Amino acid sequence: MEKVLKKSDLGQWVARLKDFDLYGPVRENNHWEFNQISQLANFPEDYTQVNVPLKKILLPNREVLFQFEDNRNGGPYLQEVLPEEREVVVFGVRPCDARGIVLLEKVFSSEIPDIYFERRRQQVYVVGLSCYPLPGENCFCLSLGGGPFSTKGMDILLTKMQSKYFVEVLTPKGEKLIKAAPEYFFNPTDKDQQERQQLERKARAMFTRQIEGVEKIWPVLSQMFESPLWREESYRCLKCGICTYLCPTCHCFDITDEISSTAPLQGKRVRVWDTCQFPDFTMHSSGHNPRPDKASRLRQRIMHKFLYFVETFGDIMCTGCGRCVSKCPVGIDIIDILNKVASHGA
Amino acid sequence: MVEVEKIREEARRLLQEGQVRGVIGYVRGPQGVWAVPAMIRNPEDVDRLVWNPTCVHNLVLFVVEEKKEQARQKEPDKRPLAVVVKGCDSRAINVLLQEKFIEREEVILLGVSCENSGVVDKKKLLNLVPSQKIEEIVYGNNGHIVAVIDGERRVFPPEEVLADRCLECQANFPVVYDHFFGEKIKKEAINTSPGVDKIEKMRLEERRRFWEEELSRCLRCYACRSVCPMCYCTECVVDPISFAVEPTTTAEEKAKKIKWIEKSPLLSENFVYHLVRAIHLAGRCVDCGECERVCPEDIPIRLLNKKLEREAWRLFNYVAGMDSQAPSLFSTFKETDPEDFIR
Amino acid sequence: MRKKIGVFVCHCGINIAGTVDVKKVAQELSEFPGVSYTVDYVYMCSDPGQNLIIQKIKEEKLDGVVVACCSPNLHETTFRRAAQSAGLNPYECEIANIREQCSWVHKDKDKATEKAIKITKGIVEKLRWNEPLQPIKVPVTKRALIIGGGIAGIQTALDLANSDIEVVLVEKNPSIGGHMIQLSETFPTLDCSQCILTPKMVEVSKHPKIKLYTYSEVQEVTGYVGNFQAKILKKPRYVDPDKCTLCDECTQVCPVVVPNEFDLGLTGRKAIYIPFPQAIPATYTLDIEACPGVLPIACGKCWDVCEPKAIDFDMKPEIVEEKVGAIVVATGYDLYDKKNMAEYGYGKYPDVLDGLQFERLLSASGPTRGKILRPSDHKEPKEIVFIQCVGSRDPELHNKYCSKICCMYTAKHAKLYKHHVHDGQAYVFYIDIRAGGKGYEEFVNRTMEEEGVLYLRGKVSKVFEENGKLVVWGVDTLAGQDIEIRADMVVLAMAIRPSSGAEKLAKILKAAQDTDGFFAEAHPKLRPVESLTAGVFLAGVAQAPKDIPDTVAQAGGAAIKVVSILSQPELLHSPLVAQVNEHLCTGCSMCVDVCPFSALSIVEGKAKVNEVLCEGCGTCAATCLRSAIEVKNLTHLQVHDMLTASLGGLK
Amino acid sequence: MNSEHEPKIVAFLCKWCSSAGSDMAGVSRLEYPSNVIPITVMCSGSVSPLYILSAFNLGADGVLVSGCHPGDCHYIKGNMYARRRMALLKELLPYIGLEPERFQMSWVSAAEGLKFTQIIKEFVKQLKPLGPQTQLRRSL
Repeated sequence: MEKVLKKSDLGQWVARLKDFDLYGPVRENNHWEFNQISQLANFPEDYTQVNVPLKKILLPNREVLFQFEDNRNGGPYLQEVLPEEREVVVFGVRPCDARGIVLLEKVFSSEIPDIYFERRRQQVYVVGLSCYPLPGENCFCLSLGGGPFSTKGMDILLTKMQSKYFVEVLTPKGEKLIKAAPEYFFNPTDKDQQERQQLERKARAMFTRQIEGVEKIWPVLSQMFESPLWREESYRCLKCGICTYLCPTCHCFDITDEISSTAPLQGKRVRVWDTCQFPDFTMHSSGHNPRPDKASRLRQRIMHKFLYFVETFGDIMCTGCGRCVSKCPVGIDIIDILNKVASHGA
Repeated sequence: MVEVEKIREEARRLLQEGQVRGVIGYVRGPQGVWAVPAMIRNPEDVDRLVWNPTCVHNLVLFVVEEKKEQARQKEPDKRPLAVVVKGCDSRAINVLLQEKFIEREEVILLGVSCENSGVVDKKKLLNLVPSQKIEEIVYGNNGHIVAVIDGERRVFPPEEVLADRCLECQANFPVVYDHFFGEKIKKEAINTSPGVDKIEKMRLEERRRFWEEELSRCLRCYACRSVCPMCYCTECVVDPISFAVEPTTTAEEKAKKIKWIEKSPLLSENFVYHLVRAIHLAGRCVDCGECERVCPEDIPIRLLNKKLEREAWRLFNYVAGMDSQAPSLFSTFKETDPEDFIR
Repeated sequence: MRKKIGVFVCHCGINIAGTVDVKKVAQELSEFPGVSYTVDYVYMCSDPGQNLIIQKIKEEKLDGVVVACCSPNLHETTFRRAAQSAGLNPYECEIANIREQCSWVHKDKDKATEKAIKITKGIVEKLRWNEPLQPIKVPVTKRALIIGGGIAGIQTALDLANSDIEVVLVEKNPSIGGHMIQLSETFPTLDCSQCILTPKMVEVSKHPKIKLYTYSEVQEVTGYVGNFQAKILKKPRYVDPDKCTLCDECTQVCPVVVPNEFDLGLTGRKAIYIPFPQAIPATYTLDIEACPGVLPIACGKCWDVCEPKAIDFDMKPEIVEEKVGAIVVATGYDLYDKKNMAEYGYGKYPDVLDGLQFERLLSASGPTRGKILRPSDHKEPKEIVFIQCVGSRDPELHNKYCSKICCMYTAKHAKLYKHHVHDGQAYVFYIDIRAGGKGYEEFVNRTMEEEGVLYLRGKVSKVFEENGKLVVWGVDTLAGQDIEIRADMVVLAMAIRPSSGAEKLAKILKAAQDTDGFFAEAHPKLRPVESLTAGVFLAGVAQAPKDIPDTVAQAGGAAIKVVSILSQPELLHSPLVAQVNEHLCTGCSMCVDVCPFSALSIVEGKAKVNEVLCEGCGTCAATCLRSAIEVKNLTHLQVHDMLTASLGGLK
Repeated sequence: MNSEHEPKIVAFLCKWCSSAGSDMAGVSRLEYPSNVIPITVMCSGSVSPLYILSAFNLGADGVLVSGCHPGDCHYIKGNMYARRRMALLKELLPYIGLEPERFQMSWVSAAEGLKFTQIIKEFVKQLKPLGPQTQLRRSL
């Protein structure tokens, strides 16, 4: 279903979504974050991309899995803790981040679904915002089958036009949101359609960063385990977690017990973010570390995204959002690395 | 003015003569103008070396990494490392010398003066010239920064684009070096930390609210810790597992690892993490400002270190990194140390 | 494997049980993880109480014991012994102090009980990680170093040597004998000081087990209890004692006269001199400060007349090293500096003397051959004033402490004065008479009653000279009137101060001084002859003012303390010392810098603990940024877990 | 309501002076509030700032570090190092918004049982109106 919404009506519509918790881009210091909002009159002109992607809501940094208590009489006592029931609408999700959800679903909603992710996923309504102009100087979604107007993972995609939003309603969840205030939504005219198509064409032409021949990458990668490239490219790596923590698809976690009392023993088992870039991520109890250096950890990040994930799920675990490139304190550049990989195959 | 060709010449000579096993310097990065750290091992690569206002990184971190790497080698290359150091970086070298982490002979210091300027805060510059393509960033006159954008030179005064740490810096040339490039121009800092002033003027509840807002965003990506050349401990007190493990280490010994804080980025845990870090850096932090620069969440971490820097000076007349022979802040005392806070 | 811990809660009669619900403490602890047995009992430290612990350790196969009772200072040793006798390592027994720090200071029973539970849980957590430890064994050098050759040093040396222990005795002056050899007669029996001391001095010089270094100073001491190395500087005396025949020709020809220290400046001596006729070693010393020059060109008269050619101008300072297992500090005292007592004219008027000068006047070998004569005009003083507490007991202006010996020697001085000058009148100004000692009170009373010495309670404000008399202004606080005495001589009972070299020596030995500068004893009551540094003991006035009998007694005590160390095949040192985790240590040496005992060093890039020197204070542990050094059985982990337990969780 | 709050205080007492001083308070039967849990350490010099931060993290409302008076340290100078470390921590904690009353240091000799009780009384009195310490306290 396609609709248009007057720019001035955006706030009216959002005001009708009283039953939902609303999230939208909020400026914090020097960047944008998805924070809870009470209203949304418009998307600011300088809104680019949030710092921490949507996974902060779907796969929070700390997820309580269950509580435990060593009850002396009744033995150990466990109680499952599920995410609270609340429907959440997130506005301004960029196509790359929405595609991230689709990739996360492959991991957490496949054969053995993760109930915590599932519940949060079901409760999240994604209202996207297409990218014109491009939000970042390192956007490269186009090289990975995405695009500035991609609708994957979204319930609604908004496109900011001259005086209206072009509204693509993509799922029943999207329809439900429209129904909250149907009087503000009109059928698009041909002119609206053209304007939208034109914006998409212009946006697609704006990309400066791209991977040449992404299809070549995974067969080449499988031959590059021992390549000196990893050592060269990782030399300046800091071993921090920025690239993975800000990635819309990275989802590795650690599970830890948080003890609130030792007598009687009480606490919570929680799932917290972890990353393959931390030296202790693969540390064995014996002290042996199969990924002992920065080279093997960088290799893991690239291989996981462009080889292992492809082998397991048939898709590349990267949406081309460019965060890891822009936010890396030492300029490690996945686009540059992938182009080097691709040229190895040439 | 620092002539990059002179740095290259020296680097080339050191490499050709086999005096060093490598030169740690700045090269142009994959995203165009922004420099990145690199290790140059061959004389033919020295032309990649650059020196410009985007050379923000404290390369002493890589001296630390190299030291650890060599310690793991069966046959370590004992030749020294050449490293390009700015004023703040050289003070970091002094702290490492003071703490006997490195010996003076292990490094050949190619000192560069920041002269009347400093390094660029990328975020500040990109706020002024958001989406345009910057082709080059160079030093202009009187500490000004020149950005070439679409072939056009745009001149920015230092206060608009320099990193805060540089605006507040009082020692903008190396205090220890083997070769020196540029001029020793003593710069007058207007205020060593307006940020600390601001917090000190706040009421207690305001300070708490300020830090709660800032630290609640901490993701615990540990970029601040990873980038710091002073955080060279084998194992950090906040690490959940023990790195000091060998095949002979018993389960009981492993169980002795203390969980000082939770791994979760809870506000309380973030507070303790950053406070521990600040205390551990007291008298050691040279204000290279890298922790704050790398923070993906723009948390003003420097303000914690700056506060302790201020207090170390006020209470003990101590400045970090000025003297590699002096005892560390906490490994000495004076009879006259203040104690009016003690009952 | 988790330890099985037993918790024994003591009632201490009603001392604990009156305020703390001991049953509840035992009950709560029984549910605490790792605690497998709890019991409460009326008196844990009693024999049945200890037997209960022993029995339960065996029956319940306990790996550790927490006794919740009084302060560990009282019964930690008791309970550790009990645990040991049940086969447990003593370090697997810990005390939770629920009396001094809980039941005795709180009244609300519920709150006190709650606190007692937290304290005890904290100690259980600590004990959980305690390691069984064995005392550290240290080999012992069976020799002792005694610093100071006065009566304290002499007595210690003889007691030790007679116990078959080799002694190195170091005296900074040319002869041993100290202040005692300067005295005339000693209270309260009036035996002749020289008569009783000289035989001991001779014995020292002849004893095969005593190595005597006079005119020498200890320069450096390294090592630790059982194994000290001392560097001793032998100052050149420019006279070879072996060749010297004591003919005294040299002093006859020496043209230089300087004040004689032995007579406290009442007489002079030559630049080459023997301090006093009975000096040990019996030989001359050339005072290089006073001698116009060692070169014969400058003078050389003594060298010319010395027939045995005992004088050697080329003698050089020499440093000798001695290995010893224990050290006794017997450095004695100096009189309080006369410049501090200007209001009494001390140092200004020749007839204002201090007690030691008066001793010399009384001495048959003294400057007046035992006659009491005024230094100014050699007339017999007919009126003499003794002032006590000069510079002592005066916290505002001088020393706050009591110099202890003055009351007695003043009484002695007054008495002896009357024996010499039968028609003279002696006055004594005093604050209190402190005559606590065997026969002391009687001695003072006899002085007052039999000799007619007039004791005036009060202070003297001023002494000044007028018409050849010393006018003493004072006040008699008992009569409540001002007093003026026109005296011929005034004798000041000057305060005694730690010997001038004490501060330097304290640094060399790393032994603490008290606020007055005397060497600090390890415990004021229970360890009065031990310093705070293991293996360093104290004898005589070096520790605090005391008279000869006390000094001799303390010297004997110090000797037996030394024997108790040196008689062991090896020493046992507390194993609660720092340990280094080499994986984490980066060799920054901050711990080395802060260690108060120089117990740490960097060896091959890692910190290394000298376990014998380490006292386990843990300053290194708090300084280390990497948690790479910790004190055994009080590790960061233990403190963390104690915190967790005593804060009782985050609910 | 705040005045009802019973603050939890951890006191790190050096074994030789301050712990002995608190024993002295006991021997003298000097009463003081039971809010303080003593942890005896060998020397105030062994108290790492980490202990204090951890105490707050584990739920303490106040932390006291007490050692021997200058010059009286059983270990000669451990308390001097403690003084330096704690001086900085004392500045840092209020800087992030923690009430300065919550962290205190004192010199208490073995003879100063009375001083010890006065310090504790005063500490508890100061903390009561502040209510629970939540800033650094771990909230799970």
